Amino acid sequence: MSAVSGSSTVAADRERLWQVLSDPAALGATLPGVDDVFVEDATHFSALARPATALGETRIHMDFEILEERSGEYVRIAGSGRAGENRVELNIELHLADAPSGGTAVSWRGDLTLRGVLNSLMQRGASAIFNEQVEAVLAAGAAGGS
Amino acid sequence: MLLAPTEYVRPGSLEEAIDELGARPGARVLAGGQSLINVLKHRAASVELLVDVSRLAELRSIDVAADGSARIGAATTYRELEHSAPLRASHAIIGRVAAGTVDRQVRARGTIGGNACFADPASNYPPLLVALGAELEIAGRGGTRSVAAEDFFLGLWRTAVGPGEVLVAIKLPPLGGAGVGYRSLQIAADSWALARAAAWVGPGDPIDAARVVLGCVAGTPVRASAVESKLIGGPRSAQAAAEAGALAVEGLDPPSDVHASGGYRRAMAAVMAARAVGDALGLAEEVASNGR
Amino acid sequence: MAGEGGAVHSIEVTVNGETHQVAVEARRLLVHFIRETLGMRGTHIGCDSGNCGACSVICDGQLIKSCMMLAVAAEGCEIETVESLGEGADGLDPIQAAFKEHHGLQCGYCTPGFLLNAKTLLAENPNPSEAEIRRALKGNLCRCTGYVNIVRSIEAAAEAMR
Amino acid sequence: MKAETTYYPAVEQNERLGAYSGQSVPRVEDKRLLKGQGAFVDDLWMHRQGHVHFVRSPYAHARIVSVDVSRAEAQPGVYATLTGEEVGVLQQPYFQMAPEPGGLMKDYCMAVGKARYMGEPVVAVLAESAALARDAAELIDVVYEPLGVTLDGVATIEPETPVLHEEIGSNVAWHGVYDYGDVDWALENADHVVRIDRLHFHRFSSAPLETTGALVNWDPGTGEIEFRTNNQMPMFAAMFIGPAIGVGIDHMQFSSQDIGGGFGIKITSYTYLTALALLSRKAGRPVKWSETRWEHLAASAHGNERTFLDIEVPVMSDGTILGFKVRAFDDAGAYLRYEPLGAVIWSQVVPGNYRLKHVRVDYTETLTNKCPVGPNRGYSRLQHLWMIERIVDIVAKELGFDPVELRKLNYVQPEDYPYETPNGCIYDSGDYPTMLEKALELIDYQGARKRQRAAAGTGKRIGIGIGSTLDSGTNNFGQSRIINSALPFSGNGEAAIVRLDLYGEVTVTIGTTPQGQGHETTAAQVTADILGMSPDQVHVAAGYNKAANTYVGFSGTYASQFAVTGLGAVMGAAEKLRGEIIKVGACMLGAEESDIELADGFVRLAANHEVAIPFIGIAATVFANVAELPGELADSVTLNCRYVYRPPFTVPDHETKTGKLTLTYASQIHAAVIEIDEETGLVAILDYAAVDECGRKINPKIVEGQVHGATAHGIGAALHESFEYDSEGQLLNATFADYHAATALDVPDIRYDDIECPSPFTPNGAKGMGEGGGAPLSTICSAIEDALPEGAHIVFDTHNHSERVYELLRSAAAKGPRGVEVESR
Repeated sequence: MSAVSGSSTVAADRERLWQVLSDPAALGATLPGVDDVFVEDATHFSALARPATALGETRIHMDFEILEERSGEYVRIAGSGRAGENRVELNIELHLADAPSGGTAVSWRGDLTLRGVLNSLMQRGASAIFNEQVEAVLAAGAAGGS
Repeated sequence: MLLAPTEYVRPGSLEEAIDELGARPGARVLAGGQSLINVLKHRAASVELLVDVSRLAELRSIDVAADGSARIGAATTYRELEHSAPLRASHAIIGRVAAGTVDRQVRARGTIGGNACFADPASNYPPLLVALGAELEIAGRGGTRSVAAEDFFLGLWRTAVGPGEVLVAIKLPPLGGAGVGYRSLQIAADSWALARAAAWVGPGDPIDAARVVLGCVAGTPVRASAVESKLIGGPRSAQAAAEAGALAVEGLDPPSDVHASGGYRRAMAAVMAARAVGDALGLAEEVASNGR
Repeated sequence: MAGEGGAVHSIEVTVNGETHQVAVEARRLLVHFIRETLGMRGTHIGCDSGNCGACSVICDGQLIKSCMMLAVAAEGCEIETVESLGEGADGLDPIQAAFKEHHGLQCGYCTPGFLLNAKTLLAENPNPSEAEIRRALKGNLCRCTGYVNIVRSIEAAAEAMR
Repeated sequence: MKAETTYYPAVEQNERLGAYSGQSVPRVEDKRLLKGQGAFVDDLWMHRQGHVHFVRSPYAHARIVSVDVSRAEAQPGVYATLTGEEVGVLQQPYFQMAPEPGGLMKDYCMAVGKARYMGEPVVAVLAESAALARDAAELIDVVYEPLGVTLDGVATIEPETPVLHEEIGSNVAWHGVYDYGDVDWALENADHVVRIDRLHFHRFSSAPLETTGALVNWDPGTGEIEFRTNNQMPMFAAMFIGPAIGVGIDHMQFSSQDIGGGFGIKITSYTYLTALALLSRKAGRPVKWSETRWEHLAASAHGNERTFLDIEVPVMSDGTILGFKVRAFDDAGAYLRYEPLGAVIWSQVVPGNYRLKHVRVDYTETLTNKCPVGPNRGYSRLQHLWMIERIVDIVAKELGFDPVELRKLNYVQPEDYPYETPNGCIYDSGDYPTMLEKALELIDYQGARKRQRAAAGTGKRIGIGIGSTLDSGTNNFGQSRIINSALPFSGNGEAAIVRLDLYGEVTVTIGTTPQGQGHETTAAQVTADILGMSPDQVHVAAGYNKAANTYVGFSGTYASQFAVTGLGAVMGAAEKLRGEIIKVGACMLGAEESDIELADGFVRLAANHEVAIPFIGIAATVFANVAELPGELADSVTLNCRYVYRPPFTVPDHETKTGKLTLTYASQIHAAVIEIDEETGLVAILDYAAVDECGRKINPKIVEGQVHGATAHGIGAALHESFEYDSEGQLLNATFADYHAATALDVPDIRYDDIECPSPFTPNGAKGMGEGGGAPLSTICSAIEDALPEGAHIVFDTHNHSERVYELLRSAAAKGPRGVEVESR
């Protein structure tokens, strides 16, 4: 298990960003390396994530559940999925706030767990790759929202 | 040991390679394969199309100019770096690091471009290239562009080489009279480095220029600016080198893994930094094996 | 050999002087090509991460690990395996003879890689020091001998070949 | 000699050994291995074979909710799958050696119901190629319900921890108290009592370069199962597999030729062999499996991890160590695959190399969500021996004794042999003080002490270490009764056949499974001596083949015993054949048997060498011209002589936990000089010496090679080889990229010397050897301890990578607890 956290400020204003972030289908369409987004209901959706690095793509089938949300400011999501014979588990919360200099300040914190040989191979990198994915999601959200 | 199905092509020219890469987002460059093939064997990642650039003449030359600057083709192997006489004259450190990299088998196939593009925090060349002020030449459909080493490494296993692009060459400015130090620490002979440090110090006395860069302590090489500004204008002394250590790791919070806690990695980065600066100042020199 | 799926390429590779024109899947590793496709079993597999060197072969004169090279990438290459060492079915070359005389092998699983390593080393450096030999052997793991007798064997082979 | 009379029936030393036995005869195995002509299991194939891939649990502990193989089975080229659910029906749980409650464990060849360690096989896929099998495996949907994990070998017995095996009801596999002498009296009456809080022996594996593999065919016509495998104790495997799948031993065939190292790790592969057999029957095809390195590191077997708590050591003012008292927790991992034998094997060496009289070990074998343990070079003894060496060094340091003198004072002395230990084991012979002297000479002990003083203040610290260990060999399986009085095991043995073939060729078959120890060579050496010929005239069949009828229940290669049991059997068979040859020869030459001698492959008159018959003449007569012989002679010879060597063991006592647990006690005294870099904690070995004693050596070069190998394993484990799990029970070094197997740059040149103290208890004076007792673990720890500054914490772990040494160096300044206390009266 490795801790993940980060923060970034995106151009889009908070309400618009939230709108996009809280609409997985729309988000999925704009996201690089994410396909087959399927929205089951208001709190459940799944996607095929393909985080890309210089070494290729790792295909991860993820199921997400929105555990808690306060519109426009906070969301807590649990995800579980598989990459080949390995398993991926994820718990993350995002906080949104108006950035003083305009746009939205987003911070996130949570934990990521890989299980299987992938954990041994990726121990030096899993959380870094995850944080980059979150930034990609926010960027896409901002793009979709601006 | 068994890769997922993939496709392979060995283009005859750089242009063809760029076309192949541009045509398929799932395509990746295959050079020596000494890192990539292992990742694919474990199916930690998969690649739709492997574009083998290992034999492209455009990527395999070592040219050292009269002014002492060097241009190294990205597909140049460690072995070729190790044995290049011109490079030994212009930038001996490149060959020395190559000579200590992994083992003979890997040195026969592994390339400096692959090492840079793999961009693993534990990789040996990234901190050195930043310290030497290298420029990396990237070719794509839009033509060729140069990126400073400092801006090349974006994150773990991610570089400025975008989809459809190929790293073509690494350009090193002349060393002039500058001194270079490179230090690395491993638990065992064939293991990932726990900490690396590269230092480049100008010839002046007092010190007129310095670059100190750490590896293994974050997703990308970390420039120890505090050390650099402390060194510049100061004496070429053992004390200066010793003080560089603690300063180099100020504010750093390196990751932990099975081989070392973040705290130990941080302490070792300081030790390596002090020693590398000492080497660059010509106070001591060690040619050590530098692991994977 | 069974089909494995994925793109297939026809390649020409020369192994121990014999040229083979074979169709191989793009994903096939050179070591599997040698062991399975060509049925030459002297080249071994000891790990899945390119560390152990049991699969070492000589490719165009240089020692490489055949588990980190795709067979398709060996198109047009000259490969030498342990089967190329020594005359005929029973002859031992000076390196093999030295390993036998100095007990440089126990289980023998890693041995082909060490022999080829020694061959390329001595070709480049006919008079290596113990430190140079150990440095050269770094990419080959042996779990039986503790390397002591392997180093002695290579020192003896170097002397015999001078 | 009192040896024979007091402890064992008299043993007749074979007088004929000498011409070749004792010589470093070049190995006959080498040619094929050097030419790439060896036949390792992955080199074998059968017509119509399929390739197996195991889907493994990514969780350390999880209930298997459902398994869906339909998508995988629909793939072209996929022949069959096997799930844990099917295994639960097709297999009976394996026989357990532990008494209840541990013995209630239900162990299967794959995870049934739940997975208990990361990497445990959950589904097997059989396909046309290994690649297709792996492709298909990714399409198998396994739903897991993760369960809490327990990973600490001591804390796992606490009430709140998750239980691995509900049927046992706790994570305690076995518990017993070994109480010899009167340790309470000793602690009350000692001048000093040294108390050590905790010592930890870490997890590692000798990780043979060839992983486990097998080619298995369940023949539907004959109902016979053929196992071509590198398992190193086939008949032990057969005893587990047979009852589990309802097949008689007579219907199981095992064979192997060349095995790429074993070191014990390949003993417990019977679980995989079971799964492969079931899969072969289901698919109606031969099945082939070659374990990948990560599978081997995560899910074959690990060496035992052991924690020692509350050690109390009574010491007299002259330095005499009276004994010790300790609570030991041995972490067996998730299943008992060879355990709890490890809970008794250590008691072969209760006092180590010392005259310790009062010992109490409160021993608990526990279960955790980690890879099951199995025998690993030095099995169970090296943990205990390391603890004793730690005790000796810590006592020396705390009470101010010279570590060399303290050892010499407490060692079992040369005049003490045969030496009876507090638990009734008999040390056959040895001379530890002389070995120590030799080891110290090899590292220039006095010079090293000077270098140590000179290094002060340079940023480098020099440390000098000593490790004294035993390699007890030829074990008495009766010791298993100490942990379970109901077990029907005792004694030991090995079989061999020496035969004169039709044209007079001498052929030897052995029951062992050599993995590089040169059995073909040494068997030829002793046979040649007994039959008066040269080793190259003797053909020793390569490898193991059950069909050769050369095996007993414990046949195999393990536990340092070939030189005694294996060669004992070969010598016995060769003597029988010699007798028959002489009988026939005497008749054919019309001479008395006493006038006959064997030389150069001839039977001849001792008085007149011209009167001779070549072996072909003997063989041709017996096999093809038998009417020439008198009937009673013809009826009394077969020229096909099978002999089973039986060590003279009796059954140990369950109640008192005493008895003769092993026949021979080889010993190793190592010494090392190391240099520690204060800034990094990196340890560099400057000088390393290994002095060996293993009785009479049949082939000195092979012995030296074994010492080198065992030393390298110990050095690697001491400095950079360690299995590390995270808090979720995920193995963090599952490949050789992260598990740092020692390279040629990590192992120094090893200075070797030896002495020879023939064993009075074996027919050839030899002692089993090869395991090495983990001497480097003791030696390196001893050297690090020696290099640490005053007031530093004791060296408490077998594994001392640079970060741990870095912390130990700085513990002195921290002025915290040091892990040791002394009470002096």
